[in-house]
Amino acid sequence: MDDLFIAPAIPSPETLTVSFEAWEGPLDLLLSLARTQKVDLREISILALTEQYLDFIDGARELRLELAADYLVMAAWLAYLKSSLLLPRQEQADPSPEDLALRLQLRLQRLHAMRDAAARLMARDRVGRDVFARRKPEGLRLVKKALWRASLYDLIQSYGQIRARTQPAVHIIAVRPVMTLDEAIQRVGSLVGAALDWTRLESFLPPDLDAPKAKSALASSFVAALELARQGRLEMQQDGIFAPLYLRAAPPNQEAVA
Amino acid sequence: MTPEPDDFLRAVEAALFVAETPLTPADIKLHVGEGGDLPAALGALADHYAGRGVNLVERGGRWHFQTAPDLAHILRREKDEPRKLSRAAMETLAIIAYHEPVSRAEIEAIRGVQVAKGTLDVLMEAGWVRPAGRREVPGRPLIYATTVDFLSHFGLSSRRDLPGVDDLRAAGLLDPVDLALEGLGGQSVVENDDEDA
Amino acid sequence: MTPEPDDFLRAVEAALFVAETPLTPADIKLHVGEGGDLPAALGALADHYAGRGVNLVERGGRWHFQTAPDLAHILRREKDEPRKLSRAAMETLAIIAYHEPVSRAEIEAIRGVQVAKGTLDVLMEAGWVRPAGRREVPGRPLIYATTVDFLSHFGLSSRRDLPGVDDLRAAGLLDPVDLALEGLGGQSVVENDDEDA
Repeated sequence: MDDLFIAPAIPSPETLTVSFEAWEGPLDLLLSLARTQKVDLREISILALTEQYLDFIDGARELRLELAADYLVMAAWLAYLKSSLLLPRQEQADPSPEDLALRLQLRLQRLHAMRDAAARLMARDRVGRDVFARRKPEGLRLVKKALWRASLYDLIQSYGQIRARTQPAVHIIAVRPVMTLDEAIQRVGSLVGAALDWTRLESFLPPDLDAPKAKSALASSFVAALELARQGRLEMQQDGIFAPLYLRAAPPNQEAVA
Repeated sequence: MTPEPDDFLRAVEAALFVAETPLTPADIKLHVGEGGDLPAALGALADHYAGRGVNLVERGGRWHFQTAPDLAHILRREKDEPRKLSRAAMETLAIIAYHEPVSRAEIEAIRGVQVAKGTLDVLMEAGWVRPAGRREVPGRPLIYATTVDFLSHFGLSSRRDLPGVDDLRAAGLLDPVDLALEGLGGQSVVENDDEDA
Repeated sequence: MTPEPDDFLRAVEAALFVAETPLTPADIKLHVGEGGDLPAALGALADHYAGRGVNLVERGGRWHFQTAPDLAHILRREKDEPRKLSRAAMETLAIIAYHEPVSRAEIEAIRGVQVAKGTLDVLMEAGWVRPAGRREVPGRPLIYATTVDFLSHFGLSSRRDLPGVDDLRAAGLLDPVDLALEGLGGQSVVENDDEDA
C-alpha cells in the first residue's frame, strides 16, 4: 500500500529518462527520492537527499529536459542548505541549517503520511463499490395531509351567498292604500261648504281609516285644501308652526271678486 | 434457533437486498452462482424474516424483500395540517351538496364564476367529493357528488338534513348584503389559473 | 437464540429498510415514535444482522443497512465503479479529513503545490467536503471540512475511525501547519489549470 502513490520508480539517478510531468512539484520529487533511501523518513539524511536531488537535476539538465523553474529554485535552496550544513557551527545563520533540514524532513513526512492515509482511505469498504445499499428503496415519506376545516355553517352560508348573488332580483312594489288627490279635492270641496266655521283639517278625513291610509288621506287632504284655497273656494288658518290647521268655506263676496 | 447463515445464503440475502426489482431464481443464480441449494436458501430466508419488520416474499415466481404489511403506517407517516377551505372550494362544495350530481359547467352556471380544476381536486383530496359518472348529454361531462365522509364531517345523516332555501332565507343567509362588498364581476371572473379558462 | 422481535424493533427495522438515506435516531423516531428504547433496538438489530449478508451500520451518527463487504464481488456491477479521483483529489481529501478544518493554503503547504480549484469542486460535488466557515486570520480564508456523507461512503463511524489517525497525531504529523515555517519552494507550482495561479 505504501507504494501506491510512488511516482515512476527511479532506478538510479544516472539512468533517468523521465519527464517532470511525473511529479507534482519539487516536494513530490524529493519525497520520491527520499523513498529510494529505503529508510524511515524520520531517519533520512537530508544531506544525502540533497545530493540525490542535485544529481537528478544535473542529470536531467544533461538530458536536455525542460526544467521547471520551481525545480531549479528547490535545487538552489538545497545547494544553499547543503553548504550551510557543511559550514562550521558558529557561522550559521538563523534559522539554523539543522532546523531547516528538520523542517524539510517534517514536510516530507507529512506529505508521505497524507499520501498513505489517502491510499488507506480509498481502500476502505466504500459504499457503491464494496458494500451496497438498496438500489431502489421505497423511501420514508412524511406526508403532510391537509386536514380541511369547514363547518356546516360555512357550507350553508356559502350556499346562501351564492343564491343571494346569483338569483335574479324581482322587485314587487306592494299596492299601498292611498287616497288620491282627486278623491281628496272631491271630499274636502264638498265638506267645506257644509262647515259653518273654522274646522280642523283632520275633521275632513274619512272616519275609521287604518294608519297607513290615514296618513295618505291627511297628506292628500292637505294638498287638496291648498288647491281649493288657490281656487278661492276656501280659506286656511294656522296659529303657528305645527299648530292645527283650520279650514272654512270662502265668503261668497270674495268668490265674486275672484 | 437461527443457525449461522452460510455464505451462499448470505449472498442470496444480499442479492435480494440490493435488487431493483423482484428476482426470479434464475436472476439470483446470475449473481450467486450454482454453489448452493437456492430453493432451500430462499425457504430458509423467508422463514428467518417471517416475523420481522421486513419479509421475504415470493410473488409470481419472483422474490423480493418488503416491509411487513402491518408496518405500512410508519413508512408513510402522515402529519395533519389543519387548513381552511378557500371560499371557492367552500362554494363549490356547497353547490355539489345542494345540487348533486352536478357537472363542472353546472357548478359554474350556479356560481356565476368559473371553477378551477384545483378546487375540485382539493375537495376530492379532502374526501368530500367524488366523481359520480358522466352525464349522458353531448360531451358526456363528468358529474360530481358528495361522499359519506362529507356527511359525517358536517354531522349530517343525509343530504336532506341540509337546510332548505326557505330556512336559509329565514336565517338571513340569502340577504344580498355583501353583494356590493364582494365586487364580483360575474361571468368573466376566473378564480385562479385554470387551464380551461 | 433470536428472541421474537417486538413491534418497536420491527418498525425500526422496516424504517431503515425503506429509507433512501442513512437515518439519524431523530429521523427514525419521527416515524416509529417514542414507544420503545431506540438505542437498544438499534443495538439489537446491528447484532442480529452482524453475521448476515446484510449489515446494519452506524456512520457519523446515522444508521443504514448495507451488504456485507465480503460479498462485493457478486454484487458489483460494471456501472458501480465510483468516480475515479485524481491523485491530487485523493490527497486533498485525506488532508481535509485528517486536519479539518483546513484552508486551501494549509492544504497547499502540505502538498507543496497549489490546489487546483477543480480539485475542491470535485470533492464538494461528490458531497464529501463542505466549506466550514472562515478562519479568523488576515484574509479570512475559507476553511473546509468533511461531511457525514464522507463518513458513510468510506464506512467510518466517526473521524476517530480514520485509518492510523491516532498514530499520526501521536507523531505530531497532524499538528496545525505553521505556514510561516513553510518557506520552502514549491508554492508557485500549479498542479494543473488553475485560474488563480
